[in-house]
Amino acid sequence: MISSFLHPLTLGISLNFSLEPLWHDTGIPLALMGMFIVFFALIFISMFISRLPHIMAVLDKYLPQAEQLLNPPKPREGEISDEVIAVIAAAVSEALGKPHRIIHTRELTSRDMAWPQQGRWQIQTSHIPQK
Amino acid sequence: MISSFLHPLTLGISLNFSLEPLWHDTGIPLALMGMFIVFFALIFISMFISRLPHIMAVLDKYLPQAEQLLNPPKPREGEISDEVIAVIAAAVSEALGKPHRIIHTRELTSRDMAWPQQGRWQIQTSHIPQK
Amino acid sequence: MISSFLHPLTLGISLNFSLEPLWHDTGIPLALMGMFIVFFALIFISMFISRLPHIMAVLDKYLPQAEQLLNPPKPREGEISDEVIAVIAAAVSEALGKPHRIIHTRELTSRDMAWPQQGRWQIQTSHIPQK
Amino acid sequence: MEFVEYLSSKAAQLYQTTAFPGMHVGNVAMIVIGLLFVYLAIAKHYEPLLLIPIGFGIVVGNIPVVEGMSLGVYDEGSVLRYLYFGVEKGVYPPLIFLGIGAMTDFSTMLSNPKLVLLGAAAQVGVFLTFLGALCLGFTPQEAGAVGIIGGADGPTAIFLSSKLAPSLLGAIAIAAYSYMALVPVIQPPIMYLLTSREERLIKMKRPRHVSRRERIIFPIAAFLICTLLAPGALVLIGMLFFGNLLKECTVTERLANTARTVFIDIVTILLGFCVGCSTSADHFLQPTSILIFVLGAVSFAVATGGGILFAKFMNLFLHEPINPLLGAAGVSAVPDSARVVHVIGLNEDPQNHLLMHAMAPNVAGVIGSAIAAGVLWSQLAM
Amino acid sequence: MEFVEYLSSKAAQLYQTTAFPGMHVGNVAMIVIGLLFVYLAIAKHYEPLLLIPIGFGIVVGNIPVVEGMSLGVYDEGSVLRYLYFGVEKGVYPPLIFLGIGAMTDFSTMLSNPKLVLLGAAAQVGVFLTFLGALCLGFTPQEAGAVGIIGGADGPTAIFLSSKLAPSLLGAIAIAAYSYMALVPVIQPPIMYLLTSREERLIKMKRPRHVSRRERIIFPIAAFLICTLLAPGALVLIGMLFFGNLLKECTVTERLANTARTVFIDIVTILLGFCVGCSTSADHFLQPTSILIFVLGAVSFAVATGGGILFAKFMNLFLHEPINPLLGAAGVSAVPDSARVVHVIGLNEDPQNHLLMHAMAPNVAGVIGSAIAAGVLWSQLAM
Amino acid sequence: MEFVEYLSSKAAQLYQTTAFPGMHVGNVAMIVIGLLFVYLAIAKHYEPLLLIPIGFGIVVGNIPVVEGMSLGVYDEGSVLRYLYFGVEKGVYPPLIFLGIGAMTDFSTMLSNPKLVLLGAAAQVGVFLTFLGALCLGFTPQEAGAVGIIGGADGPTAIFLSSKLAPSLLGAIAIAAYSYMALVPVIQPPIMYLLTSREERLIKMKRPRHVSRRERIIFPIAAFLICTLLAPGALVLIGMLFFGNLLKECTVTERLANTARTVFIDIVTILLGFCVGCSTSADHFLQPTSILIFVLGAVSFAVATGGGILFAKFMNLFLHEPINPLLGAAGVSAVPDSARVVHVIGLNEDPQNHLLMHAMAPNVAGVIGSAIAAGVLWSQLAM
Ligand code: NA
Ligand code: NA
Ligand code: NA
Repeated sequence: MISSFLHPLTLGISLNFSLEPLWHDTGIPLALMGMFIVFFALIFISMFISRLPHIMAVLDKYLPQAEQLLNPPKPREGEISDEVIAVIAAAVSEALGKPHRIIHTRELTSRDMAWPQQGRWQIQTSHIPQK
Repeated sequence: MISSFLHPLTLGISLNFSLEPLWHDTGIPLALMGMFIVFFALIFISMFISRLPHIMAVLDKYLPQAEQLLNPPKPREGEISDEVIAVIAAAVSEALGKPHRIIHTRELTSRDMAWPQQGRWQIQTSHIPQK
Repeated sequence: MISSFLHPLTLGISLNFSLEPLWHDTGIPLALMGMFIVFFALIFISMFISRLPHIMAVLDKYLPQAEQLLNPPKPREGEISDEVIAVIAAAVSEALGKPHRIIHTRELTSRDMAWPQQGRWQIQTSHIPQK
Repeated sequence: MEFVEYLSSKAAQLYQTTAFPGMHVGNVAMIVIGLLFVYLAIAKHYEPLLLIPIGFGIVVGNIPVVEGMSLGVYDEGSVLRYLYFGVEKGVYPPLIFLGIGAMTDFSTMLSNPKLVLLGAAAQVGVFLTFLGALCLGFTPQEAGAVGIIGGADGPTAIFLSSKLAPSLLGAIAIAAYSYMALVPVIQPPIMYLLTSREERLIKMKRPRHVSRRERIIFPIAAFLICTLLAPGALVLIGMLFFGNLLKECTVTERLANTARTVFIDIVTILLGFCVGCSTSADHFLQPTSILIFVLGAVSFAVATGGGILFAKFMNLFLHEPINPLLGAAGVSAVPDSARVVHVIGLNEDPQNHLLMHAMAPNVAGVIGSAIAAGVLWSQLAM
Repeated sequence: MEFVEYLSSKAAQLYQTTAFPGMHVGNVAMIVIGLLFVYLAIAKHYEPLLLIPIGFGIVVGNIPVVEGMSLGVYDEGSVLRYLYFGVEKGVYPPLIFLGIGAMTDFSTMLSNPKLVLLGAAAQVGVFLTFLGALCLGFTPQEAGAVGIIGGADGPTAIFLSSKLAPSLLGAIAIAAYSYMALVPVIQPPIMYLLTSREERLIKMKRPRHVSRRERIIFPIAAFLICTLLAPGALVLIGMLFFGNLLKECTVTERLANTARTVFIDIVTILLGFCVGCSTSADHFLQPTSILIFVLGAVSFAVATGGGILFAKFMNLFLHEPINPLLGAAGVSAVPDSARVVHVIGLNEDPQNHLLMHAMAPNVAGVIGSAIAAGVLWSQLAM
Repeated sequence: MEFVEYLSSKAAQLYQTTAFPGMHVGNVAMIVIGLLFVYLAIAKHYEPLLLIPIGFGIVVGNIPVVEGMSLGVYDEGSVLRYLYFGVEKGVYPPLIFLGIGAMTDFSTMLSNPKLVLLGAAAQVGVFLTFLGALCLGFTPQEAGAVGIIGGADGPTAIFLSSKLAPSLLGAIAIAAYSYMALVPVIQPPIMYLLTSREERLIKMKRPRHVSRRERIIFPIAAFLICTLLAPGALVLIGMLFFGNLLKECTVTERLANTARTVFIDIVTILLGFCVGCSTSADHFLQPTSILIFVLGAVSFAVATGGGILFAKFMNLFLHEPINPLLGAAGVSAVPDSARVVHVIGLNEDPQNHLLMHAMAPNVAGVIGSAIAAGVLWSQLAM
């Protein structure tokens, strides 16, 4: 019973060390090729990144409005939007006893913005349909 | 190499236009049947909807309490509940320097209402067990 | 057509009651064994639980700092953190007309704490790396 | 004239494409049952998170479909079959246990070790029903799956059925959830019958404070105890305590939160809907289904009684007696049976708050029936 | 010298491991198309939740891979193949419908029963395109899948294609989503063409209040009506109204919330990305793909016209006329086509808010095309 | 007397149904290791989101089960096997990369293009370990999978193992995560050894502002560069940059949010737990596992050294020298190794905040090891 309990620990470790596999195609040549491709790819990315400001300058000339579109003044998630501030103000005045009822408000986190609601939002900001 | 690069673009478009398949069972008869069923189903739904107020009147007679049950005065998601208002009021007074500690509060969004907590809530509102 | 409509309801219930299967190994012996194991396991758990305070006393002697580590004074989820209170105060003063802009704040719920942010938090509280 | 004939032949053909030709009275009956489930969930708040998906699923599963289309849970290659896979192979129940573990607070149990035994006593319902099912001609495998209804735990019942008696899965699942929903109706008469007013008035001591470290150690230790004794419960018990460790260990709060919210929600939607869909009349309306419902009711009653009587038995030896109503919470049906105990306690004495105490046998009952399922599976697996 | 030869042979070998040897002009063209989708989504806000995953997926799916590696959606055992499984077997679309149901508010439709018919009329686009595709040499199965593009419903189109014409799935899905994104470009000219200024100025009455109970009963009743008449629509319609019941019944809010947020998000990510990945040039750049795009555009135009003309036809009989612009919202494309109606209404009269009214034919159009898909599937399934 | 015999035979039979007869010392050892993982995660905050699931999984996976029951990850038809499918086929790692992409901010990298190369240099650990494993008798496929431990990226290691050496997956995954958790222990001595105090005091310039548009273009361009050169990295790199595009493009915020919260949470729970469960003693306690752990440690050390030394090499050519500590962040282990760099920088000079700069080689290291995995897979796939 004890021998069966100990069974899987009878690990006979026999190290076979050999340099021979290194000379195969799947040895040092593969390792060199791997390092080469990794460096090549990341050097390319690095070069692309250093060029990015120039590419941006070109893009800004031809598509100037886009950057503005991408950075709308709407509050980022986590910031407190004007709407929330209004709600809090209302809540506070309510808490202070003024009889003014909050009808309906929503937290505008992205999680809450179900698709139809996104639709509702976009309708005010989106492109005018072409005639 | 260039021909292989261009390979998938050698699209020989040969339009074979024929009216013959229209006369098969899977042609115009199927299309008519499809439009017919679509209209039939949506007309039924439309009729059902126009009848709904009458159905409701009947239901309200026999199950009058249900509608009330379904529209409890508890705040809808997104609205600010009294509890939250109380919390904000407390937070504000705290922020204004009064040393009054908020022990524990919860946002009662449905996401937070894990099952055991729903249990806790239901115990106060739910049916009395039959003897 | 009506008979086909009624088809699956022609349920001929013929009760065959026999005590014979109870005496098989998969009868009463299995039931007894089942109750026995269930009780055995839960008695063990019950005994372990009654021992827990003693085990804790031993652990506290050898690992005294851990309990403190596990109960940091940070606010529990659902409670209102100081940060939120600060935000609300700012929001309120904003709502009251003072022109002071909230730059950026975050709700520190666990849902929001994406891994990189956890990283940012841990860097201030975590172990000093060994030399 | 020919045109009229043509039209009427077309109308007949059209009729054949609808669901009406395949509609049997059994389907109608099942649809009514499904709607009843939905009604009870909405109007009576009976386990709505399960009865709404199951109820609507029953309606969906009983719309007869055109021959040769692959639509239902039993049709190879259909969408519902792929979703049903998690029911059929028992994958969904352990995932639900993960979420339950991540939302369960074992601390009342940790401060009330004696009450754990009530969760064991209630399993008598499982094994007596098992014996009853054997006598009624079920095979031992089927009898085991039927008996587990008395465990009052939907996921456990589905898991064991999928392993021992797949053909009965629908009926067993529906029976289990029906009675779990009906706990507030089934249990009170038994509780009044088996206890005296004096017993119902017994007050329990305030539970002691349980430290964070105890709550971390508990799921690991309890997991080892349970699965060393009943390795067949490995998956259910493992997921339950894994979820609880995620919750209690303080450093994986985001994982625990996902497990107890959206993950369990998604699995619940799919599980409930698919179980409902699997009850098409021709599979469900069998004599055995009726027997299963009868046995399930017996099982619940016996389990309730077992818990209460065992509490009274324990009181013979204890200095501080247990309120025997707590025994009824030993059938799991979390948190309904604990709630019933609480309400009946309040009925007798508006100051006697039993809810927290009742949670202890309640969660012990979850563990107990998972162990019972493990034993039945390991002894009856073929 | 030998070393130079060695190096150049190594360089050649290295080149073979890159994607360049397998890169055809078709792949480049598709990558450009994918980037165009991404650009339109970001810069023009055209259906970004779908065009970003699809667009990036197109780029991914057109990186040529080394022979013998299992990488793409068509390679047995690859990761993308496992994810694509939900597209190929039609599992993702019903799950998306579950989420859509859980976020759709049918109350405008409940207060405007007449507008429901506009959602039926728009399906003429489906069936006329079906006939057109037949004439152009598509098999009936393929023609059905192509026709459903006119339903203007991505999930429905993917679902039906996966059942009737799997080989065309990529082209049909891309066509459907492209035109759905282009709704604000395609529809307005047709709307101006088919309506007079007087018609566009028609104001609709404020919708009546719809009670909670009506909103609970509706999904159940509508489900029964639709699937009894067209059982082939069972899965799509079932999931749609199941999701809506979860939303409306008030007792399963947490399930509805999960279905309409993270669950639909996860499925949308996987569906869009996999559909994109399935458009590798050798599968996608076929003559049929071009035909499908042409037929898709026709389909959208006919559907829009059908809805508008039917509204004008209804006005012949109605005391309170319908604004015929609302007919254009009968193609589903929720909520884009409703928005287009609203914007054009406002163009004529800044006080004429048609959005709420347009939602009624809009959601009716979803139901209508799901039924159309069910009929086509049940009649053409082999 | 007979009764005593009967009882003892029954007790023996009962004992056979427990886990004790199958319990070997190896299982006990593995359970202790699992508990150690859980302890380290809780008490030392070492990668708790991974070590808790893996640790508890190890405990679960080493409960011996009754013969003939289908319970473990290697048993056909068991629940754990279905969950393990995502590990075995490499489906979970790309989904985790999707979430990582959706939470990674590449902007520090965009403002520090030179630092990208440090992420390449650290991959020397991968390839030297690969060679070492070859010498120790591993097959090339196995050696590749072992080498990738030096990439310090759990999902990448699991992905490559699942493709090249499924039988070693458990050991490789455990080794990778162990060392990732131990980064704060392994790296500092090497960092102090290879750098002088003057080097550690080097301050980096404040990174420039990166515009939104750059952050949108980057994931697309980087994806094309990486996968055109190493198409084998398609799935990992594709998902990483797809997730990042969802995050940066501003119009799919809800998808990105789901990908980086609940979606990655669910996959992390399943992946960690299943990897843990796969380490049952008889599969895991092999001589090769010990070798893999030794090689993994070497791999981490070499990768750390490689990054640091390459930074010093770059400084020979640069006007504005790089702080060579940043080289250590080139092993990914996001964000632990960046944190270690930061803490050691602060140790020397409390004003020297390196965290933001260290994130650049850190995320470059993720890309680098994914490319390395792609190359190894494409060259060694059979
Ligand atoms: Na139970
Ligand atoms: Na439609
Ligand atoms: Na790396």
